[in-house]
Amino acid sequence: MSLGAFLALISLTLLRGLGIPGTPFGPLSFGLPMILAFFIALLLTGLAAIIIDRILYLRLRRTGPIVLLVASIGVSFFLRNIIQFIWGPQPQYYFKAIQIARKIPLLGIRIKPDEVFIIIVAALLVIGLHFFLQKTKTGKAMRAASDNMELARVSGIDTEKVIMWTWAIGASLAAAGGILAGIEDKFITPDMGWQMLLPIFAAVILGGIGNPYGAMAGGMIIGLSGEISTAFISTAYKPAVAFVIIVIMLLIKPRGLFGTR
Amino acid sequence: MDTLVGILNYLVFFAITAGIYAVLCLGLNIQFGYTGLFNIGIAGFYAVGAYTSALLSGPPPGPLDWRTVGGFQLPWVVGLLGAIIASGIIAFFIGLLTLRLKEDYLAIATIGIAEVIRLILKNEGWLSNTVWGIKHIPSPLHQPIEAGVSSFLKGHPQLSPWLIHFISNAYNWFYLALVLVILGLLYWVSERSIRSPWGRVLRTIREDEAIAAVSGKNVFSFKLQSFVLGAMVMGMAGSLYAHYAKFIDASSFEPLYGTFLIWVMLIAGGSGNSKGAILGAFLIWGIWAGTDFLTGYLALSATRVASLRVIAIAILLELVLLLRPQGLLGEEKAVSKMMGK
Amino acid sequence: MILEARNIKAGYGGVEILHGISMGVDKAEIISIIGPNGAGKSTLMKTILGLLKPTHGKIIFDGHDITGLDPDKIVRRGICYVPQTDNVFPSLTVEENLEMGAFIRKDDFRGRMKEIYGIFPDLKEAKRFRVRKLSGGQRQMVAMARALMLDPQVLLLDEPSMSLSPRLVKLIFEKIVEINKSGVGILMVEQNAREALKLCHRGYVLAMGRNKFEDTGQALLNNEKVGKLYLGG
Amino acid sequence: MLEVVNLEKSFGGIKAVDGCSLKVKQGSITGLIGPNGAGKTTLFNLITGFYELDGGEIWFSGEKITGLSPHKIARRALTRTFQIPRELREMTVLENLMVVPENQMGERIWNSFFRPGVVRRQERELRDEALDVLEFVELIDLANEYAKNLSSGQKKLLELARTLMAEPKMILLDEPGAGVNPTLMRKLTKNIENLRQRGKTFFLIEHDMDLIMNLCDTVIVMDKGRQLAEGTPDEIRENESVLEAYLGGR
Repeated sequence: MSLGAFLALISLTLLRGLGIPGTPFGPLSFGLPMILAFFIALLLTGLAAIIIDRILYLRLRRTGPIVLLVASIGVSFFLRNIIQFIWGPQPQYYFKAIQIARKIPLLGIRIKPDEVFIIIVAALLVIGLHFFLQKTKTGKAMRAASDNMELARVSGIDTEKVIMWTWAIGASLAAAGGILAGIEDKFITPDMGWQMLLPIFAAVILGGIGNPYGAMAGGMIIGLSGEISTAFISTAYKPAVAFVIIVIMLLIKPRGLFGTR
Repeated sequence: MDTLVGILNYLVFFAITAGIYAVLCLGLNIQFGYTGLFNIGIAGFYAVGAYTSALLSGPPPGPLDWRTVGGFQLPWVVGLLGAIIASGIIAFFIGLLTLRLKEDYLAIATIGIAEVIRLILKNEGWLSNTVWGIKHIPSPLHQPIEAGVSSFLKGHPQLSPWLIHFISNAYNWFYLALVLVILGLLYWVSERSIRSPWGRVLRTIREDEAIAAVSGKNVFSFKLQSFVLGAMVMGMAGSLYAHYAKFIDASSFEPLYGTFLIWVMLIAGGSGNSKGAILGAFLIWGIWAGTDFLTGYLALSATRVASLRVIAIAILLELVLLLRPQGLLGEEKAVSKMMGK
Repeated sequence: MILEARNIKAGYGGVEILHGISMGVDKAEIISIIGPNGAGKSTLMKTILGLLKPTHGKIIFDGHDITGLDPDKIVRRGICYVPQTDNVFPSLTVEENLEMGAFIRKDDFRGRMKEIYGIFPDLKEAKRFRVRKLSGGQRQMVAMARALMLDPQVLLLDEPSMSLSPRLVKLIFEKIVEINKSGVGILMVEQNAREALKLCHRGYVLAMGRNKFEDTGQALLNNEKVGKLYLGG
Repeated sequence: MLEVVNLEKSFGGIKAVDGCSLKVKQGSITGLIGPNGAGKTTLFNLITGFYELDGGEIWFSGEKITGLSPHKIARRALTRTFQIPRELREMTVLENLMVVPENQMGERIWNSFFRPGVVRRQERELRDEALDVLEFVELIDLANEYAKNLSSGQKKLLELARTLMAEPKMILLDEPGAGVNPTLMRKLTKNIENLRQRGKTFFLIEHDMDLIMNLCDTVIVMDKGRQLAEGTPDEIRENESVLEAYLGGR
């Protein structure tokens, strides 16, 4: 996620360098370079994930899940510190313009144009993922492989390729998350991924592991409850809210709200 | 000669820190190496140990402090016991909650509790004095030893500078001895228990819970025992750290120092092997501390060097996982030592 | 013989389970393999399909040596397989299961799908349902239909009648004959030995990883020794 | 000894065990046969507490054991083997056996420190017992080998050895014969017979009809998740509905 956000920053810088006009679109605080950078970053992050999979996880695939988990913690430290090495720990900015929230006449809420953009992109990604998993051949193969790896193999599905796709898509989505968070907060830091880790776990547990729609719903619930909690307790504890939700969830319904397994 | 003493003094300092890490590794080894419990929130137990000990044996809050509790100035041993108990209690509740479920949940719960503890330490001024931390934590027997050293030096003014330099460091030697004694004790306890029928059940659970269950073992209870014991050892390490560093704040218990390094140490040294845990701690801390000099050579800023070091350690971890997954010292055939030959 | 196994030896993790088994299937044939549990029947199927590499022997398909190829390569050549258990993708719909069967087909497979729905009209009714919701018999049909999507020359069936009621067993066996009539060679492993021997052209009896008997189905049914080996009667 | 009343268990809407009721008499060797997928192994998993049941009751030596966790059932002296052998991979063969007996003194951590003498004595006894068992199953030469290095046949033997280490009243064997060579099989049969004479009860799933016919005094046939027939081996051999379900009719 952090990687994606920073790759977007590189791309953004590069594209600005290439002289692509950075005039903001209408009310948004960014223009074409940001959009292009978004896609390039997604692509590059996906690619990076595939490379890491080929170098590392491929060889560890036969070992237990714990080894994989340790390895992935190692990878996260590795990536985070590469970013930190290049940019340092201080926040980096995509752009510095400050935007003023506008009131939406009918709903009576104030919202920034950038936030509207984020909501639309997030919705598009969700719809896109749904479409991909339900309608495309690779998406279906992915669900098939998650159901039954061996049967997928005897059906002639190249499961290695499916795993690669899974990595690429997972990483790209994480990158998208990072970039959107960067647009919302105006800055990105190397440990933004780490900060989000707990809420993400919480969302997945809440939705039931192995259920993408549950995870989306879980994400909404965790996100909202984190924000709502700030009305009652100090903002500093926003991440802790996710943890409390995990604990409550484990106590009452360990398989998650929509869990099937 | 003076440089030599300087190096020696540095080595003592190095060995104390490595020894504290070795204690943490032994704790993790009980949980993961023996029982297969995946704790990625070591930092949480470490921090609870450190703060508990500091609040029990430390000074009362100063005039400029936010902190309003603690500072009972109890003897160091009480602080140490308090640290052990506090970490154990927290582990008990986490274990109660998650050890019946799939292993991923323990991982998530431990990382969660570690983060929550860190947030509390950062934000709850009445308890932790926030980012200003807790200062002036007394080291055990510090006064008498220092007094002894200074009166000895006063009595022998003719000593050569390097000898004075050496003797002034006596307290660190003492603390090193203390850490090593505790480490040795833990090593003995941990070796003895893994080679006992108790340890055999733990390893059975790690290998196959179903077999443990058909043999009438209460899998949950044994997992809980292992998890709590491991956490208590981590709490002990926290206390050792607090009383040595004399100052603690939340930044000492970040995931990097508090959890990640310890995992690398255990994996590199050899999970399931107490000797491996200790070797891993000294070795990895050696590499870690050794790379400190890079700053001078590479003419890079301190933060960049820090990142570079983490990158190197991360690569090292992946290499160990790929090339020698059992670690430098693999697990030994631990046939019960309780039956003689 | 379109598919032939010659003196196959194979096993798991250094333990040999097949100690030299030979057999063949012709395109117009239904072949039954029977034998006591642990005889190596399922292992043989997995070896033919490349899920397990034989340590000795050859597998010849359509005149080519396919020994040791990966499953997806073998499937491409026209041997499809229905495993004993876990032979469907439960969270996918019936139609998606069939599409997965046709995964490696680059052409339009809708014609083939129509043909298959012709054989299994029940499935056409249920094509939008997730397989998880189907009954055991319907699942078995989905499994077979999935394997037929590639229009294979030989179909390997591992205990197709497993855990089905007698009525469904009859139905499945009828379908097997129907599939065979459409020009697919069938090699099946069955616990339901009598029924299997009745409908097959030839049968093999395996025990302890070796060939014991080989004859036409009827002859094996009448063979006293075979009867004894299987249920003392 | 063991009575199962109306057991039900379904997986994802499919009934694996569907109102199964059966009894195993004390001191008997009861065989459980039936086509694959009849629910035999699922039944074993329900009896030993590995699966939670959807309905029904299980009684063992006069006590209701429905819903108890596996280790509590094991402590009531009801033990089992697994169909696919399971072993403690990174532990030696000897340790694989020594861990089995329940309530060892040394399983309480403090006893190893405060009462080492007692623990030591018990350990020595256990070791000798384990070595005897290994001798019997002909694995004695491998006592100090890691269990993961055993062949699958040897793992099967280890599985059997484990039940011999326990002190059960009743043993559930899931396909004890599969993959065991005939000589050893004879020895095993004899040993089951001996243990029965000493009052143990056996309940075993087996496909090898010879073994069933030789060893069992009662045979229960299961089909589609319930008991189809029960009788002596001879009665079962002649039973039409069994032939229908198991062999597919005449």
